[in-house]
Amino acid sequence: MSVPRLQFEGISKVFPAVRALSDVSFSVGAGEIHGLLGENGAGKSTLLRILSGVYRPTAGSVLIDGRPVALNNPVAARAAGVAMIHQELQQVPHLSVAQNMFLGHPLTRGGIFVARREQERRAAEALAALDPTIDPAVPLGSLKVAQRQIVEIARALLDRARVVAMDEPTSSLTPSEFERLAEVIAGLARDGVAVVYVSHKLDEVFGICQRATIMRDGVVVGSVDLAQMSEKAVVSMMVGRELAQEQHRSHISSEVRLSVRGLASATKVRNVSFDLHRGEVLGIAGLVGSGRTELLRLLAGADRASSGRVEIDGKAIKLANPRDAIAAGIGLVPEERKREGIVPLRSISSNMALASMGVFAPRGVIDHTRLKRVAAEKMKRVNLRPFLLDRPIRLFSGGNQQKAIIGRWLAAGTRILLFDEPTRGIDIGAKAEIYHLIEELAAEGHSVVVVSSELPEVIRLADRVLVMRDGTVAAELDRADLSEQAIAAHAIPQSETQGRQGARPSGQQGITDRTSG
Amino acid sequence: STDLAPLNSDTEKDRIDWSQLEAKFGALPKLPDGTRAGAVSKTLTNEYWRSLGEGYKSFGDRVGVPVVYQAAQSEGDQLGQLTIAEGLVTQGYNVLLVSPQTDSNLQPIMEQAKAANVPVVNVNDAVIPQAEHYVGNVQRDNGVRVAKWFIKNRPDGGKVAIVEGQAGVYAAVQRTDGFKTTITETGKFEVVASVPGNWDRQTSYDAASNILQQHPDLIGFYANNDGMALGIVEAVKAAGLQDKVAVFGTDGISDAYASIRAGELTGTVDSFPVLTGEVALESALRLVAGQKLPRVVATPQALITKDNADRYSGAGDAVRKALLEDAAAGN
Amino acid sequence: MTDVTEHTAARPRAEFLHRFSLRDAGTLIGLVVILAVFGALVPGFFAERNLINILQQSSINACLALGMTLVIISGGIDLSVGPTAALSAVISASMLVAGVPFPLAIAAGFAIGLVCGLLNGVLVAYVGLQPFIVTLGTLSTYRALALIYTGGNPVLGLPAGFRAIFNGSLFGLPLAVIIVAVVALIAWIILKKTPFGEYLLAVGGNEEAAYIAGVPIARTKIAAYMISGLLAALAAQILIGRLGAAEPILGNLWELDAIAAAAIGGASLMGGKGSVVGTILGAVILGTMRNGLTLMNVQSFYQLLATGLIILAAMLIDRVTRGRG
Amino acid sequence: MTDVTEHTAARPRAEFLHRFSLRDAGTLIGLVVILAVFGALVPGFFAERNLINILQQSSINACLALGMTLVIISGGIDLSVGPTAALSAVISASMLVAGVPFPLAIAAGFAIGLVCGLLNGVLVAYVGLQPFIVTLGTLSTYRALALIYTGGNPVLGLPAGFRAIFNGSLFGLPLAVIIVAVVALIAWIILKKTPFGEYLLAVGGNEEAAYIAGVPIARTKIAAYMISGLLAALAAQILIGRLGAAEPILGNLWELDAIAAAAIGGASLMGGKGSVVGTILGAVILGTMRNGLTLMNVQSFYQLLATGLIILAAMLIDRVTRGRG
Ligand SMILES: Nc1ncnc2c1ncn2[C@@H]1O[C@H](COP(=O)(O)OP(=O)(O)OP(=O)(O)O)[C@@H](O)[C@H]1O
Ligand SMILES: Nc1ncnc2c1ncn2[C@@H]1O[C@H](COP(=O)(O)OP(=O)(O)OP(=O)(O)O)[C@@H](O)[C@H]1O
Ligand SMILES: [Mg+2]
Ligand SMILES: [Mg+2]
Repeated sequence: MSVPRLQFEGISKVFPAVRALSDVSFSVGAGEIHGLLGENGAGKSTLLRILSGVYRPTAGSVLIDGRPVALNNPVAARAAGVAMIHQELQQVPHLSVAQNMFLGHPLTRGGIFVARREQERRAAEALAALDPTIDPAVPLGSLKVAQRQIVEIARALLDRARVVAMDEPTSSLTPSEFERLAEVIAGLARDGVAVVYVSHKLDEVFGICQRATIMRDGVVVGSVDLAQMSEKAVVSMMVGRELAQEQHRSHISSEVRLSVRGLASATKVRNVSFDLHRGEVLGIAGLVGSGRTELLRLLAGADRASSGRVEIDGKAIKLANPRDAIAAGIGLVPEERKREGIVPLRSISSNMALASMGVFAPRGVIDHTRLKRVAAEKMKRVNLRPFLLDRPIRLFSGGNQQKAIIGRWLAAGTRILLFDEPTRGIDIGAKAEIYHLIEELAAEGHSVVVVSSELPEVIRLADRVLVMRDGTVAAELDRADLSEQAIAAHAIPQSETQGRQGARPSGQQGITDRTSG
Repeated sequence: STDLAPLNSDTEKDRIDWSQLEAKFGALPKLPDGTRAGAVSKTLTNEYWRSLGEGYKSFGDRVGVPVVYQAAQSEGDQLGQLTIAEGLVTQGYNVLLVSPQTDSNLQPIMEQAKAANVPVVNVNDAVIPQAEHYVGNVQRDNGVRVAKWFIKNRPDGGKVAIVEGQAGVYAAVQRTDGFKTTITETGKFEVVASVPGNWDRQTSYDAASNILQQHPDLIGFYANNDGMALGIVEAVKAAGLQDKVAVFGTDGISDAYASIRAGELTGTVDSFPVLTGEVALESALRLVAGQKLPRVVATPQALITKDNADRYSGAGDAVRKALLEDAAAGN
Repeated sequence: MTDVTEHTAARPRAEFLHRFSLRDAGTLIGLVVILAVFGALVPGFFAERNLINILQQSSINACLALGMTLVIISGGIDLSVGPTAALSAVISASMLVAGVPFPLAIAAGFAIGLVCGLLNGVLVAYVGLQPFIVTLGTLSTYRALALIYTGGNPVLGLPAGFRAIFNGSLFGLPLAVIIVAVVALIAWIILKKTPFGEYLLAVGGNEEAAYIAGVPIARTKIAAYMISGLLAALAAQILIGRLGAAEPILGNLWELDAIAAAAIGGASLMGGKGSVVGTILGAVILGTMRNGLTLMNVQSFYQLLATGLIILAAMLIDRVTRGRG
Repeated sequence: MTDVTEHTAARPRAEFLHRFSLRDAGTLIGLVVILAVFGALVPGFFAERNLINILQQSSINACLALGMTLVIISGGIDLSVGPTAALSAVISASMLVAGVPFPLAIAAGFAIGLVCGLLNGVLVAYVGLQPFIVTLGTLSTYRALALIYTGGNPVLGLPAGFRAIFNGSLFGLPLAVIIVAVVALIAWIILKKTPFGEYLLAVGGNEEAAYIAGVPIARTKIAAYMISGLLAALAAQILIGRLGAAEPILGNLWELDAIAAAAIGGASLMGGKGSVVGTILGAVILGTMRNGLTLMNVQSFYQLLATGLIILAAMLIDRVTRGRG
């Protein structure tokens, strides 16, 4: 290898009062797929945002093919041959898929008019390898999150870029979708593109990357050859300590806490029935669009059921809005943390207390001493880091935001916790903590439902698993019968097991009006 | 002030015509040294109020009394005007001349000024019920004069329309009512429309176009001020009806005179703001000098048409003379 | 609650087109209802002359509302359109009265509009102030400048030749109406067919995403405000042509009418959404209301009431035809 | 470009308090600068009587701006405060004139304010219309109702006893000032110490998240508009007490002053952010401007110019002291 395609040289980034990156240097060769690993807040996104011209480094330089490049803004970065898939979806819902993909550099006729058809044709080409069912002409907002993420990936493929940076591109994708992405990435590498790949899913990184750079607290801990490293060793580099590999422990009791019968929504969920026991962790698996999120929203009162019956401790409850659910002891830790979870400008304490104001203000005025005490207690319990209870939540990493939301339900005395993709975008250390927390909660007698697209996660946590398909429960698997194959077998429609095509139509029909209130 | 009956400037019995001031009370007495007058009016965006200020200033210059003249930022800015007036009281002017936005928005001034022993003269337009002194014309009379012109010059009667000022403003209400009542009493005229023009040229233009379109046989418009009337004139011209439709305004701003001379606007009711300003300041200074004036000093008005426009539009003194003649003739 | 409630239909392309026209169709239905009501109540309401009147009287608001729509789509708002128009009007008019050739005087008026818009745009885009507050500040500032420039007096005696430019007719339609129709067409093309239109929608729809995609955020916003200023200046020219005089207090409360027209037409003050066709229909709805109420000789208090209620009713109808927005 | 530029300090607790008061301190500095300038230019500006005047003259706007701040924090806006005040004023006043006991008449005025706010709130929260448009519609509607109710005439002759309630002094301060100070204290407590305050901040900060967390979205929004209506009614009572008469055209353009005060004080029209202390300071800044310019005998066109420029300047200073908001 002569000159590396991409070189970071002594990159530092200081935000007012925060040092996000210190003297980061490493290089990526042409045709190399390079993993970038680290816990939440390690500085991965910050580095890639510098690469893509969104931030400017405080010090250091980026070299492409040996020449320093000025990456003053996204346009300059693009001109320098950098394409980037951002961690947060960067899209305009009212524009079409194709318009989004060509946003900022539309194809034109005569330099004046947007060449819509041409854009749609080229967009379809780029999408073909990933998901040919996405119509480039529909408004982007009509797609599911997973499809939107695929659009985001396809957008990066449009440019004949020399460097492609991917910041958690698969956070909403299923394993099979990842497989097709892996093929696409391999194709890029064959064309000599340098790929930087960020993911918290270590198996993905080990699957496609040759080398990886590991970061901790803004510094490079090391660049390693993955073929010669064990996952465990990489993890301990990331977290700076040994992570105990914990085993599943069951705390399930025979006491039925929540009983759901014939639950259905107007749009997606059909005739769902199950029981949830005290101390149980119930996993829900299924393909994207199988109706898992919507089921949780029905149980959390966020959407209204069209029929069905929900009982807690044998008593029927009404679920007209989240307040009813909370009163009944049900709390939802939502899938899209930023949109449905946090109030960004408010502190950790405020975010925590939001669902239990009545508790903290028994006489109408908030008892701040008590709130502070409870916040300290609960946040210690979930191990918030940094332990700054008055800091606006938006300044925390995703994992710690997630912990605060869990703390919210603990403070509210919730007995039934519904987790929707509890570890999406959360690093391996925090993930282990959250698993541990979920088990502790179960041990204390809470009942927990975990929806997850990561089968290992479901298998790790669940006492029992419901597999959903087309809005209804296709199978119920006991812990003894759990395996990835078993779940997949029930999740994918029988007639079309061989291809992903089959899963699409069901996803396509999925029309969820999330309107509420 | 509580024992004073609420003032109705149009009907108050305790009144004197401006032309009688000198005859009844003699020449302006000598004023205490350093006498200063403060004045606040509605808005400077309307020529009428600027002319009033000119009157204050010219009379002040003549007798050596400095006059501070301020106005609110826009018509309808009631609290802003109150702030200005309070500032004037604070600053210790010897007399205040106020032209309030509404009947009540300067009410607190009356008490503050009384406490500071500063006479307040309410000049024109809105009328503070507790006002002890009022200088101005009879608002209703504006409309009445125009109505009388129609009765005299269009003996066959016909359809007429009114374009009103801002809804709820005293002057607009009074002028409209004076016109409407007088002209309908005859039985020959029909007021086919009385619609809002909001003191705005464009709104009035549109309203007039609509009215003309529906009533092509209309014989006249009465507008609550000249700006609106000039908008109406353009609408009448655009409809090609300038020979058939008479348009009257109110105020007598210079543009209205120009338009009357050009044969476009039929007429306006001039209430002689410069002269009103002079008379108002004169009356105010007489109060400072300790004279007891009647509660209302009435200022002149005249219906201006092409025939008499020149008589009323010369230099200040010439107009004053003409008006004195009118007054003498009992007009 | 969600901003995304679109449905993925079986034939998404058709549905996409459908969705757009559906919203405008709602506004159109509103207009038809209002026309029908007045038609039934007011004799001669459907006379050609009156319909032309309505168009003419709506033209100025439509002109402003088109600029407002672009600004609103970009996620902003322009409260300063009235004073911008006033400043442009008095400066053009005083040049005309001074004998400056028409094209030059008109160009100067347009330049004023562009400069006013530029200042708004720079304060919003580069300095990062809230559009509502920026244009609230310039609302007073521009108005004050117009008043100071003229000493509060109207500028009178515009040359007949100038007035003829904006007062003529073509094919029986007032030129003002035709000019605004052409402006609407251009605005439609800009929004639907050009990169700039896409940028507007993107900046208003998701500014951060637009930035990352390389959309020139600041230039896009500034351009929107400049167009709004330019159209305010055009409205001013049309108006002074019609009235024959330019007043420094011209354009009082125009911003509210323009915003109302855009909103009735489906623009969302959250940005990222708006329709040229809808805005034009919205302006015509408001114009029809005024015309009809005047012809019915409705007393001014009740006209005010009707105006308030029609805005609320239009938004309610919108809400019903469209689902939660 | 990003919205994340806050600082993470070593001592976070101090930093947090610091950060909040920093914004208010910026506004305070602005006020001090303005006071200093006028103090230097205007003899007698610092006379006790004049300072009391400033407070009294700011009190009505401050009262409205407090309600406006709560609405803005909830992510809305209330353009209808002026007409709400007018409607409340004329109804209270006509009851007073008819001899209804004071408490009843005042209560009726407050009830009107609450009902006006309720209607705004229901249209925003339950029907889901845009706050700007809803209150633009009710702006006209409420004004029209006040005009129709009174036939456009002022209601005169309020009993002296009633006027005394709002016109007295306590410890040398006008009662109106004290009332508004108490209201401000209550608003501060509401915002900082009650669940409702948290709900307002949450609803304006992220409505969807607040919903999932069980915040009663609709009730919170409605309450904000009702408080705004109630405070408009209170401002109306203070004003008619001062003026001795109630006019249907009272409160013209009040909304703009109230919004300006809230914005100068740091409220974000995007919702989720605002400060009671800042709003009060904002109202006093505007009041001081008016007072000082009047005392300097600045002509009204230049006062208008100064008003526009001060709003822009305040926002610029804000921007500089605070970083991109
Ligand atoms: N705009 C900003 N202003 C201030 N601090 C920031 C900003 N962006 C990031 N940070 C801080 O910089 C550090 C690195 O964050 P970054 O987002 O790069 O982490 P990451 O490794 O991508 O984490 P994750 O795995 O959660 O995506 C964090 O402490 C974060 O709080
Ligand atoms: N943000 C969204 N906007 C619009 N529609 C959505 C959105 N999220 C989900 N949907 C629709 O709701 C349907 C049900 O999806 P739901 O989220 O309940 O499924 P899921 O099994 O939880 O899938 P996922 O893994 O994506 O969460 C999907 O088919 C999809 O069409
Ligand atoms: Mg990241
Ligand atoms: Mg889901």
